[in-house]
Amino acid sequence: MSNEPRTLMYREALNEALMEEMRRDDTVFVMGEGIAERGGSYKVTAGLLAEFGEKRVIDTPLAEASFTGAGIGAALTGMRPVVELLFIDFALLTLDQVINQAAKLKFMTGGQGNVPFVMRTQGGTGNGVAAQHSQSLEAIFYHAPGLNVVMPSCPHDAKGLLKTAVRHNDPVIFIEHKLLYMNEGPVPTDDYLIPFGQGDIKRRGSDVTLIAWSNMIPRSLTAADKLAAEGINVEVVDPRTLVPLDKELILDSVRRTEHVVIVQEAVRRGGVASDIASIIQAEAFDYLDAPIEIVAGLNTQIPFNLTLEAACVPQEDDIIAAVKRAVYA
Amino acid sequence: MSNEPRTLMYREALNEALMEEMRRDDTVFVMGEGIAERGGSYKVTAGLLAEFGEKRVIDTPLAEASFTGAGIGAALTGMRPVVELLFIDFALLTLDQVINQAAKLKFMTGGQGNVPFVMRTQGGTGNGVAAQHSQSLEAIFYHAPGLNVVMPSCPHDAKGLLKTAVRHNDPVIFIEHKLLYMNEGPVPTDDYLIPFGQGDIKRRGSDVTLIAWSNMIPRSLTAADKLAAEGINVEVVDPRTLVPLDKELILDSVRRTEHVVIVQEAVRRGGVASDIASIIQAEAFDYLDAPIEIVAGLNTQIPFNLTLEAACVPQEDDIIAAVKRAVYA
Amino acid sequence: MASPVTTQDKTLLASLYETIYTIRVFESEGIKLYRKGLIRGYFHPYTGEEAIAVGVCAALREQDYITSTHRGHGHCIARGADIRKMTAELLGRATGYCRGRGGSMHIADMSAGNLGANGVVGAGTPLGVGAALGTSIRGEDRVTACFTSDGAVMNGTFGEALNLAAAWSLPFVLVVENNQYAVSTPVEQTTRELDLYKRGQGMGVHSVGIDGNDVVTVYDTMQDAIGRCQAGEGPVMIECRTFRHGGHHVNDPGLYLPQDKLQHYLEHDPLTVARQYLMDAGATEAEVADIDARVEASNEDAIAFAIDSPEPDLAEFLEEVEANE
Amino acid sequence: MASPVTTQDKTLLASLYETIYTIRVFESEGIKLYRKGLIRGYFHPYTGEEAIAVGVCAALREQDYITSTHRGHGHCIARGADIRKMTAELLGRATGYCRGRGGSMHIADMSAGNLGANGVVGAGTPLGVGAALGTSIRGEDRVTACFTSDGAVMNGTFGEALNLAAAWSLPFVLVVENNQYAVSTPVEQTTRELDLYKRGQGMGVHSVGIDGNDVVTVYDTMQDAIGRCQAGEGPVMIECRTFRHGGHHVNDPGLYLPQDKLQHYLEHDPLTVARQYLMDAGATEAEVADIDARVEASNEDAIAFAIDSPEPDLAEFLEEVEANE
Ligand SMILES: Cc1ncc(C[n+]2csc(CCOP(=O)(O)OP(=O)(O)O)c2C)c(N)n1
Ligand SMILES: Cc1ncc(C[n+]2csc(CCOP(=O)(O)OP(=O)(O)O)c2C)c(N)n1
Ligand SMILES: [Mg+2]
Ligand SMILES: [Mg+2]
Repeated sequence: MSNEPRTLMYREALNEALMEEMRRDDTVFVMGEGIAERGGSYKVTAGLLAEFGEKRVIDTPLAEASFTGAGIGAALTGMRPVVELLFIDFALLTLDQVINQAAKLKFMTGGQGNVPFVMRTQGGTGNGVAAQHSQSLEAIFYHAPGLNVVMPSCPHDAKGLLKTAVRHNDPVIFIEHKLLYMNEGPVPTDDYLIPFGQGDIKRRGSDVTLIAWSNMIPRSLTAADKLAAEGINVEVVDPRTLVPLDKELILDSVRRTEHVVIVQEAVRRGGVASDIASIIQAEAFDYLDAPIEIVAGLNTQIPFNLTLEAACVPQEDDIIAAVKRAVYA
Repeated sequence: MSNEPRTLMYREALNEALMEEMRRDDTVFVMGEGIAERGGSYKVTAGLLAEFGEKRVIDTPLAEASFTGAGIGAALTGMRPVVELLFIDFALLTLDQVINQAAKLKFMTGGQGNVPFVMRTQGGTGNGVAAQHSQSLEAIFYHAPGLNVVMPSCPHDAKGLLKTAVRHNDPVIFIEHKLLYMNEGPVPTDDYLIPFGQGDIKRRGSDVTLIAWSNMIPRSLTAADKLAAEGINVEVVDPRTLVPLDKELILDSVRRTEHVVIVQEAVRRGGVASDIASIIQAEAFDYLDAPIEIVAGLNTQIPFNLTLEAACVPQEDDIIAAVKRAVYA
Repeated sequence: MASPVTTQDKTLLASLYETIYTIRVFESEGIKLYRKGLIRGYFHPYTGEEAIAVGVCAALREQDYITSTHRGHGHCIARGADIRKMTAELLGRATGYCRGRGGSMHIADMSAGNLGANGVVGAGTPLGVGAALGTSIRGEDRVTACFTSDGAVMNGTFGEALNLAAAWSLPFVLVVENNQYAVSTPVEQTTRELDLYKRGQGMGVHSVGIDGNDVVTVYDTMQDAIGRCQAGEGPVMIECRTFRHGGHHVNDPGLYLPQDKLQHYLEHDPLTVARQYLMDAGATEAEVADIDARVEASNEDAIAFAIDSPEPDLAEFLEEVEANE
Repeated sequence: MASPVTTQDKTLLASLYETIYTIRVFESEGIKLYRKGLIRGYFHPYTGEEAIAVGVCAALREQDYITSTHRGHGHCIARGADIRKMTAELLGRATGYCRGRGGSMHIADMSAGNLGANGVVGAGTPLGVGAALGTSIRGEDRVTACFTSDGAVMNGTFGEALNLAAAWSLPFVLVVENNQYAVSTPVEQTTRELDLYKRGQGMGVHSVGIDGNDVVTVYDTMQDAIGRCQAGEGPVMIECRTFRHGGHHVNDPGLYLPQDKLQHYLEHDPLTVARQYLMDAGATEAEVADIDARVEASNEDAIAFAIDSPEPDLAEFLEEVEANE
């Protein structure tokens, strides 16, 4: 079997990951709303019902807190559930189960029970779905000890990270992005895993370190191409997993470039970017030539109108301007 | 009527605030678990039932999401509810109502509806109540646009801020601390309000700016006294409201002292301290002589055993050590 | 079931029919606007379920409140909204109910006591309980009707909120639009007890299951519920059996809907039923045609208004965001 | 109600009595340790409700699961826990079930299929549904019994989780310990329908209300429930009526409990009832005294073990935290 990468869509890569893991291990099962016959809103679970049957591919009632909790309880007793939550916005209904139960059970029981639970969900703005369907809420999970937080930006990472997530023995919040599902990219044919806590340099550069994740990666890469034309070489670092965070990769890059830009779609106040900035300033203080630039969502709910919506999250031009500020400070 | 301050406990100050506001405005009402006859677990609502009757002092069933939602719906239609949630840990059951509804309704309706809703709750560690009753979760609310986040550290602030919260036209998350209720302090006799977004310098000093809130204030003040004996003058800044944040007060102090320590009880990863640090490094970069020191909770769930519990959150010695690191860096 | 008083009230029946047809036209023309790219985001048509909103809202008084759902256009219209401002909102214009901030899933019309649609299934019910609680504290004669759905009945807010209303005897009516599907999932797959109203009975709430496609039945049942609320016997739960005429939202062809069932409900269409009541009460074909023409004209006018309306001003929006910092 | 087979099974009755008495002694001695300052945090005694845990767990098989509540000592003991490790956990010692990390509200004994107490009222029920779902996927003959409370019935997880179990026909038994109070709030104030089991019926779940202070009734009902689960008819809801013998937790004097009701339940004490069954089946006073003595001795031994046990090692704890970064 050759390992020539094929071109797959992000959603196809995710689908392959689930297929392979469900074949490999029959304790893996998936559940969520409309994921069986319908294959999920973004078709990530398409075909699973036909191959694995209704015992392992389960359509749930609209009871987010409890089917999430059921996934956690199943995980605690020997299964490896992958629970799909349609929108990360609805994760707000499940946080007692996720944060007070899944994230704490192993700890509270003194290590008696593991919770190999994966929540797959998707976030971010896209095409006018408005305030209750557009949020970027990774910061909430990031702040809760006991959870792993994964945010892949391309098909390759999506597949390798989802497979790792399924095999992980502690809870994983796997956050996809609604605008990434149709993006294409190379995906190896062979089985592969991407370890948690291992970031990836998506573009090498020497002038400035740009840290981003999820849908801010493609946007930052386009911005970096334009900046290259102006002679600014941007290094684009994708941590891929926010928890655990590949601090070393970030700090190494910062020590080389001495300028930092962090791009996040989530609102500025209290986002993960602030935390990464706080780590950099603590651990690489003497290398910083200029303040860390954070390009982030405005501190607002997301409006319906497309023009207003676009103004609320970082666009290419915002990224370009921030890089210039960082470099020319 | 004289304005000689009396000495009141934090919980008494809160009780007075509720009494006064309920007398002033009969759209104000309180609800929660065991708050009527029983007066609440911390006696903050004691005596309200007798004066205002069961229509305005309501014991609820154990349905956190929905009685919170009911408060929000009442607020949207002309009432001023103060909903008590026994532990901030259980706020995780209510976040759809708080973040997707209360915080967004005014925005999503284009300004048609206001939500003058107050959630009173309490957080923090204290005496072995373990992982599900000890969390400091302000960062979650801090990150959600549309919410005000208030965390008083003394009886004076507790009363003045709660009265402001009740009169505020947008949702307020009012977070008390389980170890503060019995603390005493001076409280004026006259009616007074403390505006949101106005921090307070709890101790003047010239060597280092220490930013803290809630129960980390008394602890930091004791540490500051000890440091003064060693010749280090700590300025202790209490933002009192995290949203809105009194950036100017913080930045002014930092520009004077050029050294910063931030103390938070919440876990280090993704906490509010990181965000404040990110603001300081962005807006006062050239004034900083040393990295900002963050003293925070460990990235862990809170254990039951008291010795382990104490090791998880900042103690006086941790604060003293951090101040020294900041000053002698 | 239908009360003779209602079936003989030609003025009322004409108004019920007119409102049903207004919703029907609003949705079918809205779908066209969506396909042209003029409407973005999610659009969940109410087609086939109109009798519920119309029957319920016709019984409500001016002072009453409603909460709505993600499938909320019908509730909004039945509660008397201006379809110009509704269409403008769907198009994201500055003249819309929410100044382009909300869109279809968040339309509200507070001036008419419509507390708003909701993008989170089930989340409107606690809000409605709160509205009813407020009226009860203030001692006012107001009823709050919460529209909700079969999917929402499986969610925690259903039991919590209805129980609160019951424990506190609030003037609250929970109207469950049981269209038998949550997106592609049939209700048979999500519950054992298909008579959803029995859940209300289990909580000690007066609860009934009715034909949600029969506007007169809905109206009469709602009248009765309001009476119970006024008598302090509230809350009431009304399960209205109905069916969508198409997919879950505009982009869903709804191929999973069983053809025979769909056919049955297409024939037992709320519009046809309402028209028949009106004719039986003595209306002529010409009278009905007049109503139809009026409805169509005003929908055209609403679309023209919306298309001519300006987009929200970006600078103004950014100032608002800044002010809320 | 009580089946003659059970009432004549002296060995079984002796064991039921012994377990009830074990819990009784564990709690009363635990309260003393609490008052001495040896136990910190929250301590919710199970005194007065013992027949529920004991009847349910006696019917369960080795392979079955339980989930517990904030008032969980009784469940843990009835499911066969080692009271040495329990006491050590209450004292926060390294030898406790959770190595001092959990305490009373988080005691778990996974080795016996006890998935743990829970500090969040109602939160254990979805977890239990998940355990039952897992067994159903794997095709195993295992039942999951979830202990829950009257307060939890008013919470969203109740309806959501029981409905999931019903929709999926899981081998799941919901045991509601209706002690008629949530802290100081009587259940009359939080619901209109005092027969909580009717809520289960409203969801199509086989549901019964029984005397929770009669261990034989609980045992027989649970046996029946297990049979239904094995036959694929699950889930089952069992509402057990009971009452606390004191306050909500050790520091609550419980003055709000009506004296007459308390008196009634003090007389209809699960311990007395179990003792009577045992005597009726032919046990002698001496036999019962033997049991009592054994129980008391082993509780003393557990306390001694716990007090002699070391505190958790701080350095080791900090290493674990570091490793989880
Ligand atoms: C809490 C929540 N979960 C999931 C969704 C996604 N979603 C939107 S509508 C819908 C189906 C709702 O079905 P039902 O409640 O029966 O209402 P209907 O669409 O049939 O009117 C789903 C799953 C949501 N909006 N909110
Ligand atoms: C979700 C949640 N809300 C509130 C509490 C605080 N609390 C602990 S026990 C309790 C009363 C519970 O009453 P019930 O459910 O009837 O159980 P009981 O104590 O009577 O066994 C409350 C309110 C909690 N632990 N969890
Ligand atoms: Mg439906
Ligand atoms: Mg109880």
